[in-house]
Amino acid sequence: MKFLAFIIVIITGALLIYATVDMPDWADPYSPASTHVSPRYIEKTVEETATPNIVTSVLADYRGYDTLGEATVIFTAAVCCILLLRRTRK
Amino acid sequence: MIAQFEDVIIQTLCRLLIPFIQLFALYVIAHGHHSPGGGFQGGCILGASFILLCVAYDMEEAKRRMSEKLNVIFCCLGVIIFGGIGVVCLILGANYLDYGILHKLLPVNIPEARSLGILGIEIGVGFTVMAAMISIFLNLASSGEHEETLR
Amino acid sequence: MEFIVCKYNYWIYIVLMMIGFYAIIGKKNLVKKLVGMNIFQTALILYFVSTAAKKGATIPIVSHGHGATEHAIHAAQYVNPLPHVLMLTAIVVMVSTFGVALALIIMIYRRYKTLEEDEILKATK
Amino acid sequence: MTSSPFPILIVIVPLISAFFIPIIGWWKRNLCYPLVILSLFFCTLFSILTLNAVIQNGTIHYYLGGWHPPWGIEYVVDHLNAFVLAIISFTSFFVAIYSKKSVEQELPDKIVFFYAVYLLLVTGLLGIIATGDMFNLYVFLEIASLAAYALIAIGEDGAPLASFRYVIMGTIGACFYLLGVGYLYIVTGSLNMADLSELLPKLYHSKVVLVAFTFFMVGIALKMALFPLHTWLLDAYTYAPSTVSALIAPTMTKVGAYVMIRVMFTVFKPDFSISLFPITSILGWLAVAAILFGSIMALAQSDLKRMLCFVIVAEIGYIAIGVGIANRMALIGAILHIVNDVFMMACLFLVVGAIVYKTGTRNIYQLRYLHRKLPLTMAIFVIGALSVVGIPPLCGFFSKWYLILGAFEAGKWVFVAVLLVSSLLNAILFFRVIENIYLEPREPSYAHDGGGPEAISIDEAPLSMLIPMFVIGAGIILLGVFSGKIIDVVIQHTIPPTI
Repeated sequence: MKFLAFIIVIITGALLIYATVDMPDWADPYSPASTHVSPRYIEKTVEETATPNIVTSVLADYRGYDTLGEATVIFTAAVCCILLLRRTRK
Repeated sequence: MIAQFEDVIIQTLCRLLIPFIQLFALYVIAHGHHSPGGGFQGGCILGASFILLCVAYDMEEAKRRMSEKLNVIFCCLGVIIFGGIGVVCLILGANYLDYGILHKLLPVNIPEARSLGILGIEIGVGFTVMAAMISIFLNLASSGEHEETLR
Repeated sequence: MEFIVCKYNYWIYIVLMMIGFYAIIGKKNLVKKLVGMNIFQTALILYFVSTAAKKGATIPIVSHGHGATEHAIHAAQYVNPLPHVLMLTAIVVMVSTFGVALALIIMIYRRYKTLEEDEILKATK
Repeated sequence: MTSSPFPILIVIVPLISAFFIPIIGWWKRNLCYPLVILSLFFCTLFSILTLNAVIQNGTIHYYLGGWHPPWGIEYVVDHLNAFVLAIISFTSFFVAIYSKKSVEQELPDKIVFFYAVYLLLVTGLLGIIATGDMFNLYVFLEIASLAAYALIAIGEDGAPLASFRYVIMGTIGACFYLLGVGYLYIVTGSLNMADLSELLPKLYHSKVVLVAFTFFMVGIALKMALFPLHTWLLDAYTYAPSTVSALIAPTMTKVGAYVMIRVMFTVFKPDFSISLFPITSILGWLAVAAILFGSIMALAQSDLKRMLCFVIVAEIGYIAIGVGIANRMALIGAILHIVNDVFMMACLFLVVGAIVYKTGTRNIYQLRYLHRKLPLTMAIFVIGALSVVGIPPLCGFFSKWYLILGAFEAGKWVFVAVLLVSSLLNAILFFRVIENIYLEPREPSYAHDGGGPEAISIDEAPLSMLIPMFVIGAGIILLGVFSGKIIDVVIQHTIPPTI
């Protein structure tokens, strides 16, 4: 079992390392991730949302629905914990 | 096991510290527009202050300050605030969560309406995260009985 | 050589992630599995945050606040905010999963009085 | 800028109702159930209206927060989405009606939070289906999974352990999915599905995209319980409370299958996922293994619910075989089978729940004379069972027919043979159960306890259970009768044009 686990881990790791060959270098300012969508957030955020903290404006406005999902996830966790564990002594 | 041990230094120190922790949490929530922070971080700190109360005193003390019922209501209220702001936008004729439309209700222009909308949902998220953290901690620490039975 | 030096962030996260992955599928103790799960997810967060970095850029908070029109903002001055946002969400998801999983562990412990997978399997037979 | 708000209403109506349920539950416990029914009714209504609008006017785009993609999150509802949304919300609505008595019997002191988590699960599933954004899909996947973990864990004795295994496997699956999203993000810089499908063709030979696709497939296969990764499913669905298995068993794995089709044919174009990468043949052979394994293992079970869990493994195999053959006919069959399978599995699990509610047992060999006690329930069971076997007027036949036609067209004779053999195995499987229920032994000595069959009078399941079963059973027949029309109006448009 442990041996099988080790083999799976090695295969997965090798696959991930294989993919790094084509990845952009670390902290490359011209990588696609930094040039396709995100520049608009940085350049327009103050103009469009009057919020200097770009992370906050993206979190709560541009991708606000993700944050609703995120709040729902933690709400779900709280409700699940109550559902699973709460027992009232009678 | 936890409840039997009462230390006057720890309790006094916590009593002194907790208001400042909570004040700092409110600052983190409210200042999320200008510095790192926001609803999640502030909510976590706010929850941590109650968890500190549980650890330093006992669960009874914490539950006197924040009863279980109130906690669940806070948990729901936070997400209701968040979803409700979205529904208000929907009723006013914009898309869901489009805070720009709130300028019809508030005496500000569109970008500032967005900024205020962000503040509103940060507060909602803060409530939910605080209540969820307290609820998860209480249930896990006492295995669901909300008494000091962990032995 | 350049291959390793320029991309060391990926190597670090892969090593961390594989440690976590091994713990999830190889260990027999349920709590160790959970710890492995946390390492796995944290490595994922490290990967995402490392993709946000730009050389010579600063944190994504516009420094001159409301007077934005004074000088134009260039995207190269600030790191990419999107992965940070995604990871805030992923951290919350991670915490929630961890909370529910711990609740399940408490339920399992109540029932079997052990957290070793072998002993649980023996008890159910 | 504002478009029809129906797509978002489908998701937020159950979401916001879920937030209100704990508060209302503290105040008046009995109001929870009507609130759930009401919100799911509106949800179903909106999803049917959306389906209608999509059939009339084509794809609906809804920009959340008013931000255009790729900057904001977008809801894209096309024919495939709208149809699956309608089916899932319809099923969860009727399972919610059904849940009343069963939950009161099995979980009397947890009703309030049960219904809150139930609605969150439905929200998560609907959110996964409606979204057009990769990361948003992950968030809703986690909502649905967390709710499912908790709902499964409150079941019988072995449930927490089964649920814990599901947590481990599910988290690995979700993390692999997120890793795939991250890999696509680093080479394209986008998270929007439509945007990605435009950016990706230039990069199809990049190693990063290949690895991302692999991780997507492994993650989704974990979530949809494709054959070698199905191990979490059996225990989890067997030990869950009967209402929960009636909701999760039909929907959860099918949503996984939907995500797989979405990733393979919308995010990646068919010419990548079919010709550049051997995923379809791998998928096809795994599906063959899944079908044979599921059908044969199901024969060995004496627990009715566990037998059905193995049938689910086989049914997932049918969907995967359709995607694996990947021609037009087979894809029609696969998508039709997603829909049919939701109905068939819902029907069978609802009947099992009713049997457990009335008799307290799930052992096949203890079900004798049950048709005298529960005649209507057993009739519905026969409809569901015959549909799984594939008897012509029922819906299960038509999806298998299209799958076989597709395999025939592609010249994959092994797949044709496997599909036919599995029908035979399913026939043996279900006739064994039906025989146990219906056929009465000749020898009077067999009826030793209870004084023979005459002593058993009709004791039907309550009306709140019968009506949902009846509707789903009727749905199976109607889906079968109108399957040609469904394919013409809806499923035709879901197949990518290049296939």
